[in-house]
Amino acid sequence: MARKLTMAAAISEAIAQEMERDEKVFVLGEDVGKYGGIFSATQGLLDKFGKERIMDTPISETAFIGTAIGAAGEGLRPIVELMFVDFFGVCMDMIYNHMAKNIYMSGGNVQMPVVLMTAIGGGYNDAAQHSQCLYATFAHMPGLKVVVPSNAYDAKGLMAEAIRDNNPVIFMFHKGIMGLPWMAYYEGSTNEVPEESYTIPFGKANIVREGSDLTIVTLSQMVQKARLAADELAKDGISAEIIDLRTLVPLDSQAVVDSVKKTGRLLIADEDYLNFGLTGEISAIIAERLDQIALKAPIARLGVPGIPIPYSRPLEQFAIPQTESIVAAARKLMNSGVLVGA
Amino acid sequence: MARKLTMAAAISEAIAQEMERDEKVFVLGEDVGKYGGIFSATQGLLDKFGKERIMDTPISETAFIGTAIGAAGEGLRPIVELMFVDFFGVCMDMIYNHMAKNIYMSGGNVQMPVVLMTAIGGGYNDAAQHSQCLYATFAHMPGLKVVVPSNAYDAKGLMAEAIRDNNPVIFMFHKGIMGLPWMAYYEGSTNEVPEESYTIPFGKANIVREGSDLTIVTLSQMVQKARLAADELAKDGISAEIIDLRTLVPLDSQAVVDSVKKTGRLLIADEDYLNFGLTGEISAIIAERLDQIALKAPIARLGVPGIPIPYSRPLEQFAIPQTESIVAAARKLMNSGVLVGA
Amino acid sequence: MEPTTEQQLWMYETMVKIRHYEETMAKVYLEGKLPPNIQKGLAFDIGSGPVPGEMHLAAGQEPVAVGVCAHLRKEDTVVGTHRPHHFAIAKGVPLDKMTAEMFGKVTGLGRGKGGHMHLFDPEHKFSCSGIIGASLPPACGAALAAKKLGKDWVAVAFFGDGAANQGSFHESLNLAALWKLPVIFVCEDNKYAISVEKSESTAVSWNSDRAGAYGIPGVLIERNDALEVFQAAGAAVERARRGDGPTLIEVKTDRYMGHFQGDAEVYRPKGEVGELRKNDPIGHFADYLRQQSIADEQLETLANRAKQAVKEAFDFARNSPYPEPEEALLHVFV
Amino acid sequence: MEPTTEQQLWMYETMVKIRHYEETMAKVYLEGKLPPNIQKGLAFDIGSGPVPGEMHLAAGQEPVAVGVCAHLRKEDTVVGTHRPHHFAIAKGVPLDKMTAEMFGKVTGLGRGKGGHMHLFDPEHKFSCSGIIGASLPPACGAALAAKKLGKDWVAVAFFGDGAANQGSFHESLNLAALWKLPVIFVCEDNKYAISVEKSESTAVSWNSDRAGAYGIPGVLIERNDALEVFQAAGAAVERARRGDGPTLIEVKTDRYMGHFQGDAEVYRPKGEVGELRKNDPIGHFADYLRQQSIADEQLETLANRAKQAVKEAFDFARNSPYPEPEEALLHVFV
Ligand SMILES: Cc1ncc(C[n+]2csc(CCOP(=O)(O)OP(=O)(O)O)c2C)c(N)n1
Ligand SMILES: Cc1ncc(C[n+]2csc(CCOP(=O)(O)OP(=O)(O)O)c2C)c(N)n1
Ligand SMILES: [Mg+2]
Ligand SMILES: [Mg+2]
Repeated sequence: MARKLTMAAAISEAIAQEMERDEKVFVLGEDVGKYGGIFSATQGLLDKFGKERIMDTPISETAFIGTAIGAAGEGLRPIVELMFVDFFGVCMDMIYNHMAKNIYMSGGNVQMPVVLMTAIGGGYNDAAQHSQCLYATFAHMPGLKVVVPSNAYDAKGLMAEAIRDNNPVIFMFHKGIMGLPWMAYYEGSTNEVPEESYTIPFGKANIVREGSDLTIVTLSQMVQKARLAADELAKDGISAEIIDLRTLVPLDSQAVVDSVKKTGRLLIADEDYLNFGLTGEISAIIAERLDQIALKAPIARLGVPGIPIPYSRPLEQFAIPQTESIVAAARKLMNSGVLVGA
Repeated sequence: MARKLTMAAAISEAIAQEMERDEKVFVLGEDVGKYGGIFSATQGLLDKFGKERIMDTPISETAFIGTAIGAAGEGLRPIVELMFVDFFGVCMDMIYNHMAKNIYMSGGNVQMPVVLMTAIGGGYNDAAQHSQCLYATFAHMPGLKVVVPSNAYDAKGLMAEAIRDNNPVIFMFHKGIMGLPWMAYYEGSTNEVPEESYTIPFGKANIVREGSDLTIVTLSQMVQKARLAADELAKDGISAEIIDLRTLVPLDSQAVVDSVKKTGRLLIADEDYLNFGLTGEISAIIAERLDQIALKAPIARLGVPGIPIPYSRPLEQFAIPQTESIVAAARKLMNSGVLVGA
Repeated sequence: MEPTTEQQLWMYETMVKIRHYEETMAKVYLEGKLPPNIQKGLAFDIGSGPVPGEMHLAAGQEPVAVGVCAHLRKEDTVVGTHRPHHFAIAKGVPLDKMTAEMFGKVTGLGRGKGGHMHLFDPEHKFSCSGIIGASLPPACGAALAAKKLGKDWVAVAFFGDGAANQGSFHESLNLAALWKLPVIFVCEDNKYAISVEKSESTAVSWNSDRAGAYGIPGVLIERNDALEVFQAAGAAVERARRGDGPTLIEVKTDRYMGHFQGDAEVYRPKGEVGELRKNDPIGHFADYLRQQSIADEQLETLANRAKQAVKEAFDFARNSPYPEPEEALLHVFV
Repeated sequence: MEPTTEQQLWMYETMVKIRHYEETMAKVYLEGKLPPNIQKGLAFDIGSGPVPGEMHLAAGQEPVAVGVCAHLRKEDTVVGTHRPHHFAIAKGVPLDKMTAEMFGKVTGLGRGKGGHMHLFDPEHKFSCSGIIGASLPPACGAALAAKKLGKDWVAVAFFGDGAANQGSFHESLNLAALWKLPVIFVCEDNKYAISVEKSESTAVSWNSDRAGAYGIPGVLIERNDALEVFQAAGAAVERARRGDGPTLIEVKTDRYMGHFQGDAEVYRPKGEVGELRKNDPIGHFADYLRQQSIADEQLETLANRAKQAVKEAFDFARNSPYPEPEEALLHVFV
């Protein structure tokens, strides 16, 4: 299997294959038709499936996401694109009080087979309203499965899984690893993708690289940065294990626990906001189990430090953790120890 | 100072005093006028200040919160009520992409003296769309100060501080401690409140009770539950220190660190969703400092466990941590130890 | 368009059922909520009694529900509001499971997880939400699905006069009109959004006039009358089934009770409700039926049957068990 | 209403300035973004060059900005969109600081923190946002403030044809009409919302007709003509200053460039832009000025001055320093 695909192409291929399998699947959103999706996630689909199944919408996120909810109630399987996750605020009520809660409030009597697909991430200077990750926000509030792939292979399998799920799934792709011809990206994200359809189960983290000295827990584009960092650390003889969470809900806590048991050191590398988010949750998963896990160093975490994403290049580079930040944090961890309790 | 006030009365008194001090302060929101606010936070204000300054709005949260933003830009100081925090999804864009970010995006060139006041919390069977806390969501995303009082005294001082702040503040009052004549509440929340105006600085946690065996970090109504739990624990000879965070942004990490250094044990008791939220953040603050803090037990945390708030009484009681849950978790902590690293 | 005799009788019985349901609920709701059986210092305890939480009742608003739902089939979708009972009953949601839900019982529509504002009955295609304005978008979705599935099903979104100022109103009407979706948007204008009068919230006198902003028909029903609603809704449903797209209907109706139970209604002129009750739409409809030579005895039989159904539903709910506490952890996902 | 000579000259010079600004930006924006100086495999790199990130230009849409802003004073508020330069320039935002902001320089309006979609100039009462539909609510707030402060200031919310389907449109127009706020809502109808044609997004032909849903005047300007905009806006601003409330104005205008720079415009009929450019509103306005006996030389002087200002602004921006990386941590709060 030598065929390489960009993550964008992998996603649209998964959608196309599911649309062929199941005529209840359709796509709606802004510029998903002729344009093929601003981030190419629906590239080529209009030609293949026509306007009835690839539907451009007005700029009315509340109405069209609510429409997806209502259509799902009738057994259809909508994939609805929210162009940038940053726009969630105009439609969060539909997402969060309805899409995410209707199953629970009905005692499991309704299904909600909706995939909410959205672009995340910064790094190309699109500033505070177009560069956020926000996956921790969706993972915090119950009722949505949260999928955040780091590469084309995973994206295809996770998207197929998402479309077949009878629960609402938010599928968050980082623009910087879509392999778009107009945005710098990380090589590891465009990779070998089988032509045939396959699924990847939710809740299984991927050990991207095995190591013995420290565990780097991460996801999305940051996985690719962590790989570069691990190469760098290897030069110093530091062996980093990289865990790509792939999905936040369900979360593969066991993979994190097992790895940290082995390495004794944990670094969480995140592009979302640092405070009250993913890095805290992963820290807590270990901190709750300190009766079973012997840490050799305090837990370290990287994320956007309590500031909106700034526009200017030097500021944005500073705000978002980079490969070098991971390297530096890992080195620091190797040089610290823990106090021993009574 | 023997006068006791409910938290609702303390809040409306703070607003009234600030409105008298500064004619730029005004209130807008749904049912804040004749009704006096569904949770009485604006009780009596219409009579005192008239329709020009206590403004009932249409059910158009985006428009009227955006109106507060625009008015603040002209130097006014709006207090805008979002009736239940659960409704944030219809207006989060105004709150989050504008109210919270405009200062930063302008490089500090604009001010945003808005207080967004909102009701939080469950316990009276109002189900999944009317019972959430969600403060961690607002604390996760930068740009808002997040104030969550646990009693009338604090509420008055924190509200005055909020109104005088030139930054946006979300002021979140728990319905169950407002002292409303129609909802069961916790005694400790109605307390002595001076008539004269005063402020309480943000970012200073309150040590509600000193103790030596374990630290309970909490806030809002849960503080009152923790006090009852601590009484219970004292009977077993367990001495619990209770920290009322009071504000999440800014967060008084130092108070948490100091206390856990002393007690060696940490229990975080929260009414917000457990995952990816407050309990994780507080855990991380300690886990990051394990080179300075010697834990005697793993960190323990309580919160709503990854489910929407259910309606039925036994279900809701189960979902939301109660006094007994705090007691049980604390006892368990006293009987556990930590593994020692290499 | 005149209702058939069958429809007439159904409308009458259903209105009586709704009224009796709401009045029964108003009483049951108070159980356990008043002194001396509650926390000291309280006048009322919203969290106590067999039916805790908020309670929004629709007594007086029956014509809207029955006038519209008389045209609906089981396959048609109805999305209601925070004040949902009349719509649910008119759509055929079983009273027993619905009531059990409000009692928080495991036999309820949502196994006690949803409660009064969150009634989901996929079999009868009914749902509702406690969020104002939230009924309209999902109704568009149900309508879109009908179109895609090649069915002549319609969807109805009910909402209040207060909701008509929410953004979702505009977005949904535009989308539905643009895509010619088979939806009927029905605005229940009961003059109030909690304490705020329509004139203090709405820049125009009639929401039905807003239909012009979407190029669709807008119909105003100025009387709280089941027959008039029936007629307007009939045309709208036909239009939708034909594939001609949505209609906006506004009905002036009357809220006889507080916004929610326990509302002191300080904002409401004294005597207003008394005046409104003089125009009771159920009495008017009975008069109309009598004019159609329906016998008083038949009306009484129907009314008794309706009341009996309500009684049985409350009995069922009372006698049902609560879910086990640990059930709270189930059903986040299917 | 006819513009005074001073206004006429200002409108002309400002349109030339805007056009030249956008054309200059289009070129500068491409610097550093094309092969071979970017990552291998890319056709274009949005994150490279002196002005990274998205770039939405308004060449062709000058009449909307100048026709409205000709009536405004410094104290009046303007809230723009993601495509903000023409509004900012017409409102008097200093070109140098605005350009420095887009270069990410510390001398920029927001010290480089905001960028092209987030220009804040409290002195000239200008702001904008990258969120569609987000201009309307804050404009209502500025207008409310004017009322409360007893001033005759007005606020203008500009927004696109695409934005007119957002919920915030409805909520804001209702609120402004209800409270008689001195706002002018100006819809720039350039036929597209990114790739989606207005006819595919909007259930009515003219958004100005939606004014009826709020009981306010709605005005349609069918030609991309600064003078016509000036006239309609003049009446609206007067009305607002008088205390008579808001007006909705829709202007048919033309987008000469892609939605953003780099847009391949696959959705746009070939030749469409060429046709549009034949009706260049700046040329038309020059003709009109000539009819008013303004000499060609004077027009040239104005145009040269405008171009010089643009050049100086870009020079200033280029020569300004970047903020220190650690500045990222500042200004979350004042
Ligand atoms: C988005 C949102 N805002 C506010 C509320 C609080 N609320 C509940 S009912 C209500 C009034 C609704 O008025 P209307 O739409 O006229 O319906 P009615 O109660 O009269 O049936 C309000 C403001 C809510 N539930 N959701
Ligand atoms: C809430 C929201 N949804 C979607 C977008 C993405 N977006 C940016 S510009 C645009 C089109 C806007 O069209 P219009 O309002 O007509 O303005 P124009 O670009 O034509 O000036 C869209 C959909 C956004 N920024 N915000
Ligand atoms: Mg109403
Ligand atoms: Mg446009």
